[in-house]
Amino acid sequence: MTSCVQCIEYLMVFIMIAAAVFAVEWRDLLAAVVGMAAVSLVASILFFFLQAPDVAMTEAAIGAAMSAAVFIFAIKRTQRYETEEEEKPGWWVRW
Amino acid sequence: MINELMIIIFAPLLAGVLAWIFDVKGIREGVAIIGAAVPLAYLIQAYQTLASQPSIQYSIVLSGFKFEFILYHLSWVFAMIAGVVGFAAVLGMVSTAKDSYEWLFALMSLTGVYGVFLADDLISFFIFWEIMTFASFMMVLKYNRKASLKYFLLSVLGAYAMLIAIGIIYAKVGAFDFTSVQRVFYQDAMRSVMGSDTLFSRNELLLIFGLFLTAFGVKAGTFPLHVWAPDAYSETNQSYTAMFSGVLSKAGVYGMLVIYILLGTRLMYEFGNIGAAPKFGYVIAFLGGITIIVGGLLAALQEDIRKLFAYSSISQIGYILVGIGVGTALSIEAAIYHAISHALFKGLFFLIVATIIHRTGKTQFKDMGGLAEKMPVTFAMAFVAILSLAGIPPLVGFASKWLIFEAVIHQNMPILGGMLFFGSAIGFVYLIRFTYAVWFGQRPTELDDTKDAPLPLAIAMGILALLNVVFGIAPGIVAGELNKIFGKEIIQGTIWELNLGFGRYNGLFITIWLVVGILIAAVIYFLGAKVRRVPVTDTYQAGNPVTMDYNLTIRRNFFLPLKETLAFWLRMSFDRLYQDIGSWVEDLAETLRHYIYNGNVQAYAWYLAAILIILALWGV
Amino acid sequence: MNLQFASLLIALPLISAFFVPVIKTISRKAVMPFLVIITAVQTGIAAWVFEEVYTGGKPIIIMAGGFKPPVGINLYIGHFAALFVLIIAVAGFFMAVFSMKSIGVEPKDKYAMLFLLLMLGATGMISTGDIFNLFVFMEITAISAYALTAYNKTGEASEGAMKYIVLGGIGSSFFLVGIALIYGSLGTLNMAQIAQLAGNINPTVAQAALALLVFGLAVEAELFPLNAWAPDAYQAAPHPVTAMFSAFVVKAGLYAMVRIIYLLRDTQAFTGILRLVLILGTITVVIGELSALRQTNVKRMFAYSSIAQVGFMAVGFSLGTQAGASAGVFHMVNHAIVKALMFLAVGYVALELGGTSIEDFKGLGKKMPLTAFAITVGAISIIGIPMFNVFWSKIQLILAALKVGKTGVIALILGASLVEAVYYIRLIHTMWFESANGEKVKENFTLGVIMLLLVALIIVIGVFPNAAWNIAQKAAADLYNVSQYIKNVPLLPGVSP
Amino acid sequence: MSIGVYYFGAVSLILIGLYAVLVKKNLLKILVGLSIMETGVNLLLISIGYIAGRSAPILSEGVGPNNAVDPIPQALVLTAIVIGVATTALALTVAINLYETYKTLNIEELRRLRG
Amino acid sequence: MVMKRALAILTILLIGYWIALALSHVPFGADKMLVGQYYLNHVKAQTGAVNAVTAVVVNYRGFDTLGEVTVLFIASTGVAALLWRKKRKRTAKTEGSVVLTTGSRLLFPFIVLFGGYIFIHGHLTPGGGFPGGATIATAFLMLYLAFSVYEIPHKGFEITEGLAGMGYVTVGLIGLAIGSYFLFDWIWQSWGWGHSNIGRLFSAGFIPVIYTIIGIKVGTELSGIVDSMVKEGGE
Repeated sequence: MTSCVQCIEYLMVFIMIAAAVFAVEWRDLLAAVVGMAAVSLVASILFFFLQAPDVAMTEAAIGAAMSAAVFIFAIKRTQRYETEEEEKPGWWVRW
Repeated sequence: MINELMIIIFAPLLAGVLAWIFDVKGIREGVAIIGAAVPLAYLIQAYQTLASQPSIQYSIVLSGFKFEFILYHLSWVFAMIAGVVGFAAVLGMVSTAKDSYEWLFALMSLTGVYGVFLADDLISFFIFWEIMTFASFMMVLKYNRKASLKYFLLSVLGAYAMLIAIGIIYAKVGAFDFTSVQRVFYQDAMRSVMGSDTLFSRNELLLIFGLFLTAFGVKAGTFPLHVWAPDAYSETNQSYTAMFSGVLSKAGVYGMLVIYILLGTRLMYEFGNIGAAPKFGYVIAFLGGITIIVGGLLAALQEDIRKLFAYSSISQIGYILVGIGVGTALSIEAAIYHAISHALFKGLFFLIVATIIHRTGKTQFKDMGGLAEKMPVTFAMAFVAILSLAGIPPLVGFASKWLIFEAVIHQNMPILGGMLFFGSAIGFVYLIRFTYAVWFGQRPTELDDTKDAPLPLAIAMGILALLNVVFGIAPGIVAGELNKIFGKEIIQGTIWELNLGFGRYNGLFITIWLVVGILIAAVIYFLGAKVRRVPVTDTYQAGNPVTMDYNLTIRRNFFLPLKETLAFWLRMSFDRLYQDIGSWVEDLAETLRHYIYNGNVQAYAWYLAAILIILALWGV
Repeated sequence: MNLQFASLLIALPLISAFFVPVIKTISRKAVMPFLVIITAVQTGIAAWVFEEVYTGGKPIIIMAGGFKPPVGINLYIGHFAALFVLIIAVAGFFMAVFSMKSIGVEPKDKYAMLFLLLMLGATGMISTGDIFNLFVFMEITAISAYALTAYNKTGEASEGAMKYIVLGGIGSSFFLVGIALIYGSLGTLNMAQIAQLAGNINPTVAQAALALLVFGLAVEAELFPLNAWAPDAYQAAPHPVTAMFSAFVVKAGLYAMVRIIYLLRDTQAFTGILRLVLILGTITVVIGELSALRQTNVKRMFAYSSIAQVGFMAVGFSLGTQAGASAGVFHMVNHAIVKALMFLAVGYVALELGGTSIEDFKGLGKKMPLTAFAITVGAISIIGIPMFNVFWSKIQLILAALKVGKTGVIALILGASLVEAVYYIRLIHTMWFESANGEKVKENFTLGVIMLLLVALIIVIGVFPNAAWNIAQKAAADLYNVSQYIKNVPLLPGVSP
Repeated sequence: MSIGVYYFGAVSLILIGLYAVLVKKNLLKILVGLSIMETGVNLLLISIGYIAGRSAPILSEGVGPNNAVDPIPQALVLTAIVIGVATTALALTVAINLYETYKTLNIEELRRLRG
Repeated sequence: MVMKRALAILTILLIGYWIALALSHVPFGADKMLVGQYYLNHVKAQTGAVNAVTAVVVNYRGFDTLGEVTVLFIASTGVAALLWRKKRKRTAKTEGSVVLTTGSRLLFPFIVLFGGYIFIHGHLTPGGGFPGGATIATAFLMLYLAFSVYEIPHKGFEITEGLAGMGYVTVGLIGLAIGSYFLFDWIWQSWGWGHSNIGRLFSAGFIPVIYTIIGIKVGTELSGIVDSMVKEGGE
C-alpha cells in the first residue's frame, strides 16, 4: 500500500520535473506556459498528498489558472515564439 | 563670555558671512577689513598677556569632542604672520575682489588658518585645516576647475593622511589633545631608551611620521607634492594669493613643527642622530633642498608672471623646510624667521602681481615692460621685495637666509649648503627676469596709460614693505620673539644685531654703510656721468643671432637655452605622472563600468548566481 | 495613550491607499492633495511614536490580534525603527509635495496608491518582528517599487523595472528558501525566538539559511554585485520615487539584512557572513565610486554614489562592533537626508530644464541658484567636509574601524572620498562657473522651502552632531544588542522547546 | 545524504527555474522560469511542514491537535502563492510595455540603460 | 552557447547540492512543530475555527494576510497604471463558440456562488478568501473569453476593491478600538459570539467576515488584472 502511494509520488514528481523542463525548453511560449501550468497543477496534487488542501486549492486556482491566464494574455499581446538564438562565439565577451 | 581666542578665530568668518549676506559694495569691504583687523588687534593685545603668563588657553565641548585652543609664543608668532599678511591681503582684495563670494571664502580661509595655529588638539587642528583647505579651494574653483581639482585632490589626500595618522594615535592614546599625545610619545621614547616595550612600534611610528609628512608636505608644497601649488597660486585672485602663499603654506610649516612637538623626542631616540641633527629631519631637510632647486629652476622657465612667483614661493618654502629639517634649535629658529620673511616678501610680491594684473590685465611677460615709469609706487615696493627675496641686506630676507646658512653650515652639511646656495643663485636668475621684463625696457603701447596702484593695494603693500625693511634693519626684534619660544637666548645680540657666537650680522651697521654707499653713488651719478636719456626701444639679444623662431628677449623665452639644457629632466614631471595616473584610473573605471553594468539582465542574473556559488562553496 | 495605536503607522497608509479609488470618483484633482495630507498625518504619528520611544526608552511592541509573540506577529518599534519610521514619513511627506509638481503622467491616482504602499512596505520592513512578515513587507516594497519604476511607461522605465523584477524575483525566492530552512529547524518564525534558539540550529543548515537570507536581502540592499538593477531603476524611476529609493527603501533592505545577521550571531556562520558582507561592501564602494566617476547623467551619477554610500554602511555594520553599527546607522541617517535633498534637486532641475544630463547643469547657478546651492551643499556634505553632517559619520566609521584594527577600511573610506571629490567637484564647477544660455527659472516656493529645510538639517547636524549621534547610538544599540532585543519581546512562556 | 522525493522535486524546480533565468534569452521565458522557481519554493515549504502519517489541519471529527500536520507553512504558502502571482502579473505588464516600445523580447536587445 | 549551458548546469548543480545538503539536516516528515503545535492545541478555543490554516491566516498571522491582500492590490493597481492608455478597448474579433457562450452564461452565476461558498466556509473547510476570490475571477475570465465585447464595470470594481480593503483595515481598527490590539478578533473574543457553534457556519469570530472581504477583494482584483491585460490601447 505504502509502496504504491510512493510510486505515485515518484511518478508525480517526475512528471512535474519533466513538465518544468519542457516549460523551459519549448520554443513555443504558449506551450511553455501550458507546461508551467502543468507544473503548478502537479504541484497542487502533491500539496494534497502533503495534507495541505487549502494550499492545493489556492495553487490550482491562482498559481495554475490565473497565472497561466495572465501569461496567455501577455503572449497574445507580444509574440508567441521565442526567436531563434543564433550562435555567437564568446557570449561572455559580448556583455 | 566669549573668549578672545574664539574672537580671533571666528571674527574673520563672521565678517565673511556678513559680507556675503550684505552684498553691497562698500559695506562688504568695510566689514571684511574689520574682520581681518579684529584678530590682529587682539593678537597684539595678547602680546601683553603672554609677557606675564606662558599661554592663554580655552576649551569648548562640542558634539562629544573637547576642542582645545592655546595661544603661546610659537602660535602667537604664526598667528601674527597670519594677522599681518592676512590683513594686507584683505586690503588688497578691496581693490581686486569682484564679488561677495570671494570675501566669504577668503575670510573663511583666514579663520581656518587661525584655527590651525591656535589648535591644541588634533581634532580641532584637523577641522580647521579642512576649513582652510576647503575655503581656499573654493577660491581657486571660481577661477579654474582643473587647477582647483588638482589642489583639492592633493589636499584631500593630505587631509586624509593626517586623519589616518590622528586615528592611529587616538586608537592608542585615547586622547586628542597635544599635551597627552606629547606625553605619551615622550614616555614611549623613555621606554625605548630603557629597552622596554613601547606603545607605538617602530613601524607604526614610521607610518605616523610618513602620514604627517605627506599631509603637511602637501600644504607646504614640498616636492614631490608641490604640483598643485603653481596652478592654484596663479589661478585665483592674486591679492588672495598673497595670503594663500604667504600664510596658508605656513600651516604646512607649522605642521612640520607640530611633528617635532609631538613626535620629536621619540623619533630622535628611535632613529638616532647625525651630529646634532636628527636623522628623521634629514628627510625633511633634503625634501626641502630638492624643493628649492626644482621650484627655482621651474620659476626661471615660466612665461607667466603669476607662475613665476608661484614656483618661487615653492622654492622659498624649501628653505624653511631645510631649516626645520636640520633640527637644531638654531635652525628651527632660523626656519621660523624665514617663515616670517617669506610671508612678508611673498605677500608683497603677490600684491604687486595683483596690482599689475589689476591695472594692465596682462599676465605674460611678453606683454609687459617699462612699467616703472607708470607705476612708481608699485615699483618701489617691488624693489624692496626683490631685494628681500634675493637676500640682499639690509632686508629681512637676508637676515633669515643668513641664519639658515649659518645653521646648516654649523652642522657640517655641505650638500644642503650647496643646495641653499644654488637656490639663492637661481633666485637671482628669475628675479632679473621679473625686474627687467616688467619694469624696464620697451613698453608696449597699450600700457601707456597704466595707472599706479589703487590706494588700498598701496597701503597693503606699504605695510608689508615697511615690515620687510624694519625686520631687516632690526633683526633682533624678531630674534627676541623667537628666543621666547625656546625660552633661552639662542640668537644673542641686540635689537640691531644677531650674534650666533660663530658669526654675527648687524642690520643697522649694514644699512648705514649702504646708505652711505648710495649717497656716494648718487653724488657720482649727478656730478660725474653724462647721462643721456634713450628711448626704451632697443632689444637685447645676449650675443645670439636674431631669427624669428629663435627670438629670445628678456620678455620672451629668455631662458630657453636653460630649458633646452634641462630638457631631459623636465620631461620627468610629477605633475604629468599624477595626471597620467588619474586618467588611467578614469579609463579603467569607465571600462569596468561598461563591462559590469552592461545592461544585460542575464549578465546580472549571472552575478547573482556567482554569489550563490560562492556561498555554496563556502557552505559545502 | 495606548501604545498599540502605533499600529496606525501601518493602518493609515493602507486604509488611505484603499480610499484613493473612492476619492478619485469624487474628484480626480483631490488625489494628490490627499496624498500630501496623509503623509503629513503619517509624519505626525511617526513623530509621536518617536517621542514615545525615545522618552520612554522602551520599544513599543505591537501585537497583532492580541496574541503574544511567537504566537502572533508582533511589530517591534524600538529605537531604530522609531527613528527610521520618522525618516520614512518625513521623506515621504517631502516627496509627496514634490510629486504634486513633478508627476505629470496619468494615472495619478494609481501613483498615489503605489506611493503610499511603498511607504507602508518600508515602514513594515523596518518595524516587523517576524521573519516571514518581513518577507511579505519586503515584497510589498519591492512590488510597489517595480510598479513605480515602470510608472513613466517609457521604454527605459520598463527596462529598469524589468531588471529589478528579475533580480528581485530571484532574490526573494532564495530568501524564502532561507526562511524555510530556519522554520524547518526551529519551528518558529519570530525573530526574537529565532535569536534565542539560534544556537540549536545545525551548523550546515544555519550556514545555508543565513547565506540565503542575506543573499535575498542583499539584492534589496544593493550590495555589489547584486545591485546591478539599481542604477537603471534609479535613473528610470520618477524623480520623487528615486529619492525615496535612496532615502529609505535601500536602507530598509540593509536594515533587514543586518538585523538578521545579528540575530543569528549564535550560529557558527556569523563571523563568516560578516566577513563576506565586509568584502561585498568594500567592492560595492569601489565599484560604485569608480562608476560614478565619468558619468554624464547626473541622476545616474547620484545613483552610483548612493550605492557606494550603502557600501559604507554595510562596511560599518560588518565590523561587528557596536561602534561600527552606530557609525552605520549614523551614516544611514545622514545619507537619507543628503540623498533626499540631492535627488529632489536633480528631479526639479530635470523638470524645469528637461533632462538630467550634465549639459543641463551648465550654468545652473545662474538659472536656478537655490537648487544649485542645495546640490552643492549636498555634494560637499557627501565628500565629507567638516561642518557638514556626513563628515561626522565618516569620522565615526573610521574610528570604529580603527578600534577593530581594520586599517584597510580607513583607506577605503578615504580613497572613496577622494573619488567622490573628483566627480562632485566637476559637477559643482559645471553648475556655478560654466556659462550656458537659458532664462533664469522662477523657482518653486514650496520646493525651495523643502530644500532649504534639508540644507539646514545638514548644516545643523554638521555643526551640532551631538543630538543626532546620540540618537544614532541608541538606534544602533537597539540593532546590535540582541540579548536586549530578546528580553524586550514578551515571548509567551509556554511556547518553547 | 538522503533527501525525500518531495525535497528533491522542490529543489529541482527551483534549479530549473534558475537555469531558465540564466540561459534563456526570451523575457517571457525568464518569467516562466521565475514562476517555476516560486512553485518550487512553495513545494519546499509545504514539504517541510509535513509530518508523516498525520492529516490535514482541519480539526473536525477524528483529527485532534496531535494528529494534524503543521498549519503554519500552509499559511505561509497561501501568502507566497498570491505574492507570486502578483509579481508575475506585474512583470508581464512590464514585458508588454517593453514589447510595445521596442518590438522585441530578447533581453540582449533590451539594453538601453547601461554603463 | 553550449559553454553557457554547461556553465549554467554546473552552477545549478552546485547550488542544488548545497541546498540539498542543508535540507538533509531538516528531515522530511519529522515533527518540527513548535508554534504550530500551540496553534493546533488552542485554535478552537482562541478563534473558534475548525480549519487551523484559516485561523493562522486570518487570526494569528493577520498581518501577513493584510500584507498579502496589499500585494495583490499593488499588482492590480500597478497593472492598471502601467497599461493605462488614453483610450482602451477590447480587440477580440471572434466570439467564442456557441457551447462556450451558452455555457458561460449558464455557469456564471453558479461559479460565482461557488466562489462565495468557498470563502464563507473558509473556517470550516479547505479554501477561503483567496481561492474563493480566484474562482469568482475565473467566472469573469470566462465571460471575457466567451464574449468579444464584454467588459467588467471596472470603475465599480475599483471602488469595490478599495472599499473591501478599507473594510479589512476597518475591522482591524475596530479591534484596536474595542480590544486595544490591531486586528483583534473582537467578534469572538470580546463579544463572544458563536462560542457554542464551533464547527458550524456562524462561528469563528471575524474569520468569515474577513474572508468575505478578502474574497470580494481578490475576485475584483484578479478580474481587474484580466481586464487590464485584455484591453489594448487605441491608436
